[in-house]
Amino acid sequence: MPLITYRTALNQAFAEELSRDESVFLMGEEVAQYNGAYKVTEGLWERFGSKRIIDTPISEAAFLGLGVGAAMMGLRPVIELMFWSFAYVGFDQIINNAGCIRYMSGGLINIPMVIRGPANGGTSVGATHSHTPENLLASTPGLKVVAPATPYDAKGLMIASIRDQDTVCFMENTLLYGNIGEVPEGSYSIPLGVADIKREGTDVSFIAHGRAVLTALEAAEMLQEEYGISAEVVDLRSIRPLDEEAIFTSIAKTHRVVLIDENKPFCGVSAQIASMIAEQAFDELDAPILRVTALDAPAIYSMPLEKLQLPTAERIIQKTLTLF
Amino acid sequence: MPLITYRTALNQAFAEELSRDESVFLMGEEVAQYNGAYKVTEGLWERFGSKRIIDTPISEAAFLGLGVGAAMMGLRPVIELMFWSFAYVGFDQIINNAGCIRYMSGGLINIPMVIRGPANGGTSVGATHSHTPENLLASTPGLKVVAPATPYDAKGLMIASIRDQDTVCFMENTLLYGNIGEVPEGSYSIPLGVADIKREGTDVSFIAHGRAVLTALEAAEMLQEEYGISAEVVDLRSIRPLDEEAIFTSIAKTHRVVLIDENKPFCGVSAQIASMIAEQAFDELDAPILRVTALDAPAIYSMPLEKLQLPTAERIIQKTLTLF
Amino acid sequence: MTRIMTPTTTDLDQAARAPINEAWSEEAKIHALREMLRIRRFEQQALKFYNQGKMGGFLHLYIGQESVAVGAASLMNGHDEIITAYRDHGHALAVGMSMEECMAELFGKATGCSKGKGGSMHFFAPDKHYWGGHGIVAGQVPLGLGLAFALKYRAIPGCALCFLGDGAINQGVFAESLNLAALCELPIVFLIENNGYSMGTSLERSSSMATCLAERAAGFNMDWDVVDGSHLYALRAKLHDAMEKARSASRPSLLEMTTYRYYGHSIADANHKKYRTPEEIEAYKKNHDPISSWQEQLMQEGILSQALLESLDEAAKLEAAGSVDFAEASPWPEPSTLFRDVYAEVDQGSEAGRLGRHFFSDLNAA
Amino acid sequence: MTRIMTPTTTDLDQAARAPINEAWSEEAKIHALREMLRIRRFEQQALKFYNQGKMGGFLHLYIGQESVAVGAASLMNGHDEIITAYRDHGHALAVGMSMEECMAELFGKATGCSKGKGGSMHFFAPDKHYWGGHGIVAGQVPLGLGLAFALKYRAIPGCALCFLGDGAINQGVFAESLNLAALCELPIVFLIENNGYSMGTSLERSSSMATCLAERAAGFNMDWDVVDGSHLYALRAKLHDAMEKARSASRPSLLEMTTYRYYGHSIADANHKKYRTPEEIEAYKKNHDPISSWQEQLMQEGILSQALLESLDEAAKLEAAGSVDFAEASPWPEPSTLFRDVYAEVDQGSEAGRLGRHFFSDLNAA
Ligand SMILES: Cc1ncc(C[n+]2csc(CCOP(=O)(O)OP(=O)(O)O)c2C)c(N)n1
Ligand SMILES: Cc1ncc(C[n+]2csc(CCOP(=O)(O)OP(=O)(O)O)c2C)c(N)n1
Ligand SMILES: [Mg+2]
Ligand SMILES: [Mg+2]
Repeated sequence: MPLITYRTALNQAFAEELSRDESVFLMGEEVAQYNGAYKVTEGLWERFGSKRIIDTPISEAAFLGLGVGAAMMGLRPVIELMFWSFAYVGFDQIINNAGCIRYMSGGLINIPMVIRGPANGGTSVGATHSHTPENLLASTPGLKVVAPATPYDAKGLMIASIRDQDTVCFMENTLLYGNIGEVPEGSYSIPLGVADIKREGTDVSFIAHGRAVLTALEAAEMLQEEYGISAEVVDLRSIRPLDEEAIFTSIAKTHRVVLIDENKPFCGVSAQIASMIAEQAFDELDAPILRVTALDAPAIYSMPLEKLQLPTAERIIQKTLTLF
Repeated sequence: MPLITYRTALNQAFAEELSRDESVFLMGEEVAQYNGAYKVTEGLWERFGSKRIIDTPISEAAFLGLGVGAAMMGLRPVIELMFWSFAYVGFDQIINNAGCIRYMSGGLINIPMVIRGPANGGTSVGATHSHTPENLLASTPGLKVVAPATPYDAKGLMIASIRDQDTVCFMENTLLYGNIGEVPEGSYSIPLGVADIKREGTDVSFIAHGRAVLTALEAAEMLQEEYGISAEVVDLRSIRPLDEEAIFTSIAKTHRVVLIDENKPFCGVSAQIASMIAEQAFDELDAPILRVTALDAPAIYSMPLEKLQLPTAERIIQKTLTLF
Repeated sequence: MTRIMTPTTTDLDQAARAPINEAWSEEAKIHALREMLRIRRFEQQALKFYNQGKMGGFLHLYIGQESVAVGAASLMNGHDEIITAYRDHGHALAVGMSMEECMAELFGKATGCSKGKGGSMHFFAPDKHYWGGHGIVAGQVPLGLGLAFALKYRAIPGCALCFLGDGAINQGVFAESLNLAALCELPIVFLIENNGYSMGTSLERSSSMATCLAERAAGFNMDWDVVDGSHLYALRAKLHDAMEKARSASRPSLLEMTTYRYYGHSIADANHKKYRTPEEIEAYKKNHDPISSWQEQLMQEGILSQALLESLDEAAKLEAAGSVDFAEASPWPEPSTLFRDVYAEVDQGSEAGRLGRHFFSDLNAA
Repeated sequence: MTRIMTPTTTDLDQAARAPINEAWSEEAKIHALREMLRIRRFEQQALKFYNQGKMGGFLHLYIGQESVAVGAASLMNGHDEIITAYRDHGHALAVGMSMEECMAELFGKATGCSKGKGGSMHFFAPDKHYWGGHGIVAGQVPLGLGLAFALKYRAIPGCALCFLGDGAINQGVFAESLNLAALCELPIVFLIENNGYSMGTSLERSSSMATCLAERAAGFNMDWDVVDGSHLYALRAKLHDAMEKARSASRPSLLEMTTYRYYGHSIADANHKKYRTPEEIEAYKKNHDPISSWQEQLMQEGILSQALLESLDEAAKLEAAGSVDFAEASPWPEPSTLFRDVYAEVDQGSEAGRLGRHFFSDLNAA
């Protein structure tokens, strides 16, 4: 299988879907002529033209709303937020319009839209540019949320998201764009709501999404080597819908769990998963449910300190060891 | 002590603080000449005039931002959102400006602001008007979040919030505005971060905030009468800072817990609390940590169904009984 | 009342002679009267039963503004799309939604247009090109852009009509949308229904302006105009031109329609006699009531007789009363439907709808 | 390059004779030159060390636009307040922040103006009336309103200067802010630094307009003007008038300053030679470079000698190099400070800061 980057994997997904379905269009700041601030949409404007690949002014609320309106009419907008951090200037359009209109219309209207862009800390761009709002979005029934960790997953989940009848918030990561992995050339889709066991293990379950999956894998390797502890890494891939089966199955096997995500802790995604485990799998547990999240302060600029803010393999290991 | 409404209690808090401190001003849609959409600011414009009580156009982003700017300069804005549901059009100002500027300035700037208004479902105003964003706000380090359940708490917490050096998101409730309770006449403040045991009990702890406290109390009475189960009701009052001591102390006594809040379940406040209990008080627990939240769909308009969506005493009782 | 543009008789004569009005059939003119009467009678019934506690939430009455929705709908062809705010009953009826489904929605019944899920502020009828009914002030405005975008994308020769209130223009997304519409040359007409108030705040207290609200479009190089929204000929003449420019040249415009609401902001608005004088209300009723001035017009034209008028009105009243009977007799939505209409994939039972957990609490918990 | 206003010599002569420029001392004029040189040399050093990987994130250079910040700062008195976007180094230095604290901030050091917590986009110096440094496009605009509001509230006879880019005007909150400023008569001047591009998007591709961006203010009944931002006399003349109107009559205005950036949007912008022609860049450098045209002006006026120029420039270079040394030698912030500066009450150790849990993960976990 070809080895390509996460960025190229996404780019292929767009190209596939743009070719397959005339109703798909891409819109956002600098997505067309500039090829995208992070080059994720490179070459698409040249290939598909100004009708399908559309640059916008810096008006997130308006172009997110435009996406909702166009989707109501049956088009399939793929709206880029240069950073998910900028979603807050258009948050009403996402929560109230993308999130609630189907319900309020009694199911008369579908909103098959993808809202996408990077949502991550770790690049020293400061607090305003380092938000990870997947928890806030998944809190809203009506929205779906996806966060791929690998190039393979990125392409397959993007194709599935574009084909989905509902609005999908697709969380990418600037730190992953350059990562390389095996990705099939043609079109394939990975269904939302299906987690992936990225590493089998028997002693403890690591549940993670997005880049935290890679950190979890790193920690798992070190735990194996240094302490002989076998960690299973469950990559959620999709936050909502959520593959709770996969979580419970893994816990039934390991009886210990560490939840890892890059959200701030308060009401982060791992808080929700902890609550589900504590309610539904309580008897399977031999130990407290631990969480490793971003440290609970706004994202700091300073490079060495920012490294401490996000979950590190060391932090995961340290927490995990308290379980044994 | 005089018996007054939750609405009047808030009104008294404003009047006290407006009289005491020249730097306090109130701003929002219809707060002045109209006396407030829910009459919470009744009489204040007449008493304090147009300099202190200010009507705005329907421009939440701009007047929330104005509040942040004025607070940076040392004023103490109390900004009303007619509904917290309208926060999303100004969300960037809350999250990025009120929430992050102090940190990004290395502590050079304080933002002593109160953002307030009702945040509740249950009044048949549909999904767009029934949001309860306390979880989203408390997820942001830098913001504080308060949700009083009674007139007494409303006044004392509001006074504390106005005097606080940080931005406090104050969650009121249109269903509580008319509730009556004993409230001292003068000025008093209830510190943020201190929960209140609204009912002592020995068999199970109910942890709740806002109107859910009243529902929890109702359930507790019925459990006592019908099943002889003694429930303790812990009213968080303040979500961030959070009185975790009070939670753990209660659980150490009862060894069983049901978390009740009116958030949607995914990443709701009770998810966070469940995760803290599961991590820090695991050994105290005799049973799974249960949650009773709003049903997980957008708020419905239809009156009888909406009643089912929010936590009811029946639902709490049913869940609680599974613990025994 | 200076803000109500009072066109001179000559202006109105001229508007009456605009080709779009000249070409308007007698039947269609009567139809417009019928529609205005239906809206008014519908809302009067709604008001009555709202006051009896049969409905929840808010009730924002359109009474006084009927000509705007009816005039606009009279210009729509099968390709045009329409969207508005929460004061949405008039537009809904004008585009052909039945009183029954609308009244049932107000009653929160399963037979409502939104199955009782949306309520007064959230009516929808995509089959009638009617896209709501939106509760967040100006939230619908960029959606209107999207409707226009889709029309242009698919080369459909229609336009989008996007309504908003005079208070809504101060939401930032409105300005963003003007720019985007002009920049992308979208086939859209923004219509400000300027009834002089946003809740208890008069126009002057909410908006800084040079001569009028519509002029804000000038800074975006967009065509704009102000028109007496209480008069069907006047508004049809200008709106038709704007719609044609949108349809044939993909040129957007902004029209400000002066109008007035008779009731408070919503029925919960106990203050509405405080921020407006009784004289102001009476003056509009007397000189600008869209229904009575249109009746007069049609009588002058010899199209309308007193007898016809009475029968139209009687029919509207009967229909409205019937819609209440329908709503009352209709069932509540089943609790089992609480989790329907959230995700299309779940409703369709597709693979995507079956995989993974979509809902994090369930009815069994209830 | 048509969008750069090229004032005629007469215009410039007239501007030079404006009282505020007539009254400008020789010393102050030289000071303005010094400040522009300092900004440029500072940023050139920053660029060098950014490229060496000493800094994180983005670096948005102000080079080419120096006259705007320096001209504005030259008009500020102790009562005025200033706020800008992420392209904020120029304003920071112009209001008197030291190169050392600024460079140390870029290096992420504890001695930085924001203790390494804000970075390039988030400089602050409240003691110098400088309120940031803001990363979200137009996010600072309503904060500027708040500064003006506080001045008026406290009857301080100053004004707020609120800077934004030509791309930022399409954020809705800007329009909301224009309305609110005009309606509440706030003492504020909005300054658009129109450098012709928002990232890779030219003015024409992002904004629909009649003749200029500033004209958008007309719809809000606000005064507006366009001015050559590369020329200190020109911009001081008009900006002074606007500031005076704000200070003395609480009348807001919007000024559009034409200017240009020499580098890409940020240093990460590899495309910047694709969306602009080399000719365009060269033409601005040749005809509008704020530093060289001011040098020429001062030489013509006989105030500036070549020797003085060289010594000023040398001093600026030395200072910039020194600031790098300072930054390099400075310590990183302590991990223990990660949770400081989040809540004022916690930092102050007040009762409110001690009660309840404020942070939901701790460093021990690290
Ligand atoms: C973002 C937002 N802010 C505030 C409200 C509350 N609100 C509902 S309608 C309204 C007044 C709107 O007035 P206008 O746009 O003139 O429309 P009209 O009611 O006159 O039809 C307000 C403030 C809201 N629904 N959404
Ligand atoms: C709300 C938001 N959207 C997008 C961005 C990304 N972004 C940063 S600067 C910029 C261009 C701004 O251009 P302009 O306002 O002209 O300022 P200039 O960079 O020219 O100084 C963009 C799109 C952002 N920071 N915030
Ligand atoms: Mg109005
Ligand atoms: Mg620019």
